[in-house]
Amino acid sequence: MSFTHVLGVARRSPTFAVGFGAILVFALLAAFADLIAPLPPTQSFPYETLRPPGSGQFLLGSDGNGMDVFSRTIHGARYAFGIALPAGAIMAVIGIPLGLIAGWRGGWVDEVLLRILDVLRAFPTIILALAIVAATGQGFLNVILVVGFLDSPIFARIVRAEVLALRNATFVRAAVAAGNPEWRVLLVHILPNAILGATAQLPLRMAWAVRISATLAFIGIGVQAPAPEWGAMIRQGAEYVISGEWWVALFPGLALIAMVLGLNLAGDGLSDLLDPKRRATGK
Amino acid sequence: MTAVLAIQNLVHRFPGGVQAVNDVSFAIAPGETLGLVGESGSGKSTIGLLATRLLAPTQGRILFEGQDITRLSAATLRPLRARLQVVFQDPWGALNPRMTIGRLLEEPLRLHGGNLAEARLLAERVRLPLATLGRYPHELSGGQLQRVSIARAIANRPKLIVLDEPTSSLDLSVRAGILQLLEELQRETGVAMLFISHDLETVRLVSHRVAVLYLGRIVETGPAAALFETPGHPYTQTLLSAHLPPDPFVALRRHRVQGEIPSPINLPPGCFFAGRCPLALPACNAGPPAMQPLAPGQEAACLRIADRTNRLEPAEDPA
Amino acid sequence: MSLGGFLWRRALVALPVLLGILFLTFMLVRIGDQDPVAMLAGPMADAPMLARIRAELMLDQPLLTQFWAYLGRLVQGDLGLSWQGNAPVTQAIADHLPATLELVTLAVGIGALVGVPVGLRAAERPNGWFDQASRFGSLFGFSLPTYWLGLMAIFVFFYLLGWAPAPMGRVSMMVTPPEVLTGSVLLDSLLAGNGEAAWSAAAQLVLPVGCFAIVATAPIIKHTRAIAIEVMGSDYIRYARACGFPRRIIRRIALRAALVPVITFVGSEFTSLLAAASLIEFVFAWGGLGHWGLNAILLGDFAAVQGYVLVLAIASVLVFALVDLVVLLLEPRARA
Amino acid sequence: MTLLAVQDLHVEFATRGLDNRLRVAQALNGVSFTVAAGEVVGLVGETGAGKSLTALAAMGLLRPPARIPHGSIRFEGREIIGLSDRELEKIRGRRMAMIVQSPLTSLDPLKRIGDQLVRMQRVHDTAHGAAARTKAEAMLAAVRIPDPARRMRAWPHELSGGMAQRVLIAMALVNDPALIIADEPTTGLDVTVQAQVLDTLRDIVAARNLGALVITHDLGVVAHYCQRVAVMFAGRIVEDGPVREVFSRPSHPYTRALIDSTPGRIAQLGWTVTGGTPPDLYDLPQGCLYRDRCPRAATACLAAPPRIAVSGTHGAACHFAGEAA
Repeated sequence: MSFTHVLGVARRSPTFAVGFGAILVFALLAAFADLIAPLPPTQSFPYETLRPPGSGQFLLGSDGNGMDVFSRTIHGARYAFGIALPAGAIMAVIGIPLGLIAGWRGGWVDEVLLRILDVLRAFPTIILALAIVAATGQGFLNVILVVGFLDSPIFARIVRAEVLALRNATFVRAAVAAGNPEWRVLLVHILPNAILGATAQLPLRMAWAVRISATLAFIGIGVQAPAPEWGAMIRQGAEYVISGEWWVALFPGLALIAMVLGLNLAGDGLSDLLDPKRRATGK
Repeated sequence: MTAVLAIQNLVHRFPGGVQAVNDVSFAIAPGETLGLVGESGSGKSTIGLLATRLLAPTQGRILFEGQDITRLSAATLRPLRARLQVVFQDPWGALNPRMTIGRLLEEPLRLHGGNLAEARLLAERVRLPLATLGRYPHELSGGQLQRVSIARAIANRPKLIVLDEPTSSLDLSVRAGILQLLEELQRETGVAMLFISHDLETVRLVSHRVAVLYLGRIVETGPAAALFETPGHPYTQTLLSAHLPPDPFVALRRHRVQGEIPSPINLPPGCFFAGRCPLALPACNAGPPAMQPLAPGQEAACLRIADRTNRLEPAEDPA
Repeated sequence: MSLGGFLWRRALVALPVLLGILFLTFMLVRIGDQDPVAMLAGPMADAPMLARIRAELMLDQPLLTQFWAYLGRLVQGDLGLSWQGNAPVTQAIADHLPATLELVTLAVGIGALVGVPVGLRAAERPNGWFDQASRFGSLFGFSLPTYWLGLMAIFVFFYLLGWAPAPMGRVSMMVTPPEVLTGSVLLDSLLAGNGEAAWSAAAQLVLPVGCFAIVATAPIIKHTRAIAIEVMGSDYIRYARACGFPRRIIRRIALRAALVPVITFVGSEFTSLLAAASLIEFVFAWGGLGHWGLNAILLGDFAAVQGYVLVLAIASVLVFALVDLVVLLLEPRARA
Repeated sequence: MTLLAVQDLHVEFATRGLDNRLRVAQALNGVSFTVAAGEVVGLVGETGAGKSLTALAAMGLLRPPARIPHGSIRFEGREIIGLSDRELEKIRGRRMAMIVQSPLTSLDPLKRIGDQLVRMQRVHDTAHGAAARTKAEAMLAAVRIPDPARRMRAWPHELSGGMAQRVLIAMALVNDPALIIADEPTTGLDVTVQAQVLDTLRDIVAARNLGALVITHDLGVVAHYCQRVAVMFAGRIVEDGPVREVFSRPSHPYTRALIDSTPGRIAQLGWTVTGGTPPDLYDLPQGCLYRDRCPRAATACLAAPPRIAVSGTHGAACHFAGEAA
């Protein structure tokens, strides 16, 4: 991996490069939020509420509680990664084995997975997530678990599709014929080949997780108001939009879009980079 | 001497009603190559999968070195696989793309308690440049990849190698090298081979005996020379006459048999070829015709053989 | 395959899914910590009254018994009572569904009208400038939260420019709404010849439909592009070129081939937007089914949540059946 | 009359790797041959030799990243290279028609066979309406499709591979072209079907005095269905001439190796040929491209060999072609 390689990747998939760059920026913001943010995210200045951007210490204005929108937006990145990474991990930890077994063995595991997917198809996940979080409690941890678990079958389906395509691949047959035990066929021969296509989908699923957790917070379940979460901040800003204080809702929204877009671009670009057909034509 | 592989009354039905293999029996002796010839839908690849128990048959028996392996579990089969090997048609797809050639060659040794250092010897044996050991499959040519597959197959000194169209996707000049390698290996180790192909010339070159399949049934078997010189079954005659020898000075002698192979769903009760056969008798549709002897070691499943009226009239090449 | 047989088979496949969804929802709303009895009875209720209500609602019975009873009533068309306004759930659904359908149909319609041509055009030159731009645009649309978009639209077009009416409901409070026929205020006003109400209803629709359409268009572009690229790379398109067919004809062949998968996708898009409508309705105080369902979830209104989810599920089953029917008509291979 | 004259055709592909470096593959390196009316010319060679690329270039179907830096393709006396798409569209399918390798996936899946044949005529303005239908049905009969009236209404997915290939032949012939280009026309077909389809094609080409370019890797097809043959190796034609002459007196070592690799010859002569890898098209050596594999390679081979005439119509690009083998 040299500089020319980086350039090559960027040339071949500008989408991936831009998306990856955006994620990187947000990662830095999240990591060094305390250093970058001029004010603590939940420090309230009761006499300086709803100040427009650029007034005094409030670079992007202040909200109804007199908190700094800029600092809160930066700290919001922590919530975004706080949901994206663990939810992605849950999807991978549940989805990969589930998809592997469902795709390779078929049988009841596959049946159950397919029925769950049927239900999810007819039962929009956003409503399901809402209902579950509303029913089971509104902590951030709960949101992470619900989002992660809800998306696991979808991730499992992606892995399953890859495994199904590989199951009748000649090299898998050859591996069985060579005398590989089943676990070795699965782990050494199928998994490394199945995982690549699924990996490209992970950023897309993470983007979905970030979006849905913000949506939950916007509706008022999930992360609650003073916490610097982008969805919760937009909810706070919603009431000021008709009275002209646009900045409270605008900036967290922009941050949310940039983060989700970054993940989407990265995922989209990644699937292009990993697509053997495109690689073969060298375009 | 017991046969290395004996297939007895094998039947295989795929879900959905496709009867791919229809009461097939044959045996292969040590050191022998049996050629299995057929067009698409003849069930030849399915027989290859059944013989190596990568697929379980619907009915019938498979004996490997005298042991019944028809219903053995995957775990019980595993040690046997050292001696029962297979090489597939598509060399580009037959090797795990994420393993180096070196690791691919070590794998069979690792699985059956061999010495990993032998991987280099294997590479040398199949005339694979040692420089390829560190490479990945996509960096090799089709011929080289097929050599890797063959090296993997011979790693544990097998008694039988099933070769499923091993040279069909290779270019002509590369093909010859692979065939030569296979012949040498058989001469040196006495390994038996089941050579599955649609390519008549190649089968004729490498096989001692040949079985001709049509819609999952063996219609004719015999020593390669006899079968190719005096084919008995009208289908075999048709197949051979349709072949285009790569020599403009050999005149074509065409039997104008029309139509194409019917779908292997809802097969008729009698001879499957009767629908296309110019010599078909009403009796041909009654039931599956029994094998009739033609010459020493050669027999065909055709009623016309009994009174020797099985010869198709050749139509001269119109050109 | 006959039409009747087709529908019958669809129903057989759909039934277990619907049952599963019902069961899931039923359990879900009951594991929560919200107590409907307290909510129904109000703060003044005493213990015997609470117990009486509990017994009336069968809440003292085991969950499975309750579910069985619910199914029994469901078969008779009784979805229970919603305690937002103490109305039968069926009535509430009938009142709220048209508003949502109006919104979603318009948004998906616009999404398809814009998204399909853009996706096709993008696929003509993969990685060309139009493709890159539309791809970025669709990913951008993918990443937009509807509710935020709605808020910003309200700020710009209502507060700043004053072009749009106040984001409250489906028709201005200053005009007399028409008699309810179809449930769509716009259609009803037009049918009643009430120009003023029609104008107001149309004005109210612009912002929510606009925002929703942006979100609806993005995935349609993305999928149409992918489908069209696959079609353009197919053997029969290559062969059509070799036959000397001009671009206009090749485009027509590709369009026909892409139609089936695109319609399938737009159908699935419709069902998922039906659910996502709740957010945009929330922002624009739309008062449709989504808004109502969202409130039901937030308030723990058992019967209403179940009714809402049931409607969504049935809608998705119906849409998929309809899509399959269309595919059956367009695709000779499916008829075999 | 010469229909197609390809002269010194070069085709290259420019691609960028992951390291962002531009790489140029020289896929065709000076291909020259002709096809006259009434003759079937075989273009034979192995994978990557450039056979199909030559056909695509002749049809004007090359798309970026492929480009033609040099060369000429004249069809019916007119230069093809540089023609606009609009002009090419008037030639393709009309004067010069192609038969492709995968018949089942090449037909428009959403149109009945008859309608596709009619469309082919309508697009090229050769016949319309009832006349086009009559012609379409006659064409199906001409390619020996049984019950053509019924087949007119068939969908492509209802056809077998052999039937579909016959339909493609009918498609190619329906506008009465002068030249047929068949790219591996029988590769996917079974032996018995292959023979039937090739017989049909040959009879029609002969009866209508068409020119045909048959691209194949199968020497049997060349031996029995072509009058002349051009042998390709690494983007060059290494030998060309009448089929019987080339088979009886192969004058390029590659042609000889090809012929000696056929199982029948192996059975007679034993193992004489060892395969090798074709040269890297991204990094072509100077001189004879077959040098590395050639048993007769000598210092002379460091210079590119010219085509040396073996007889009036037979020649090979080998320095030693004139000598007795």
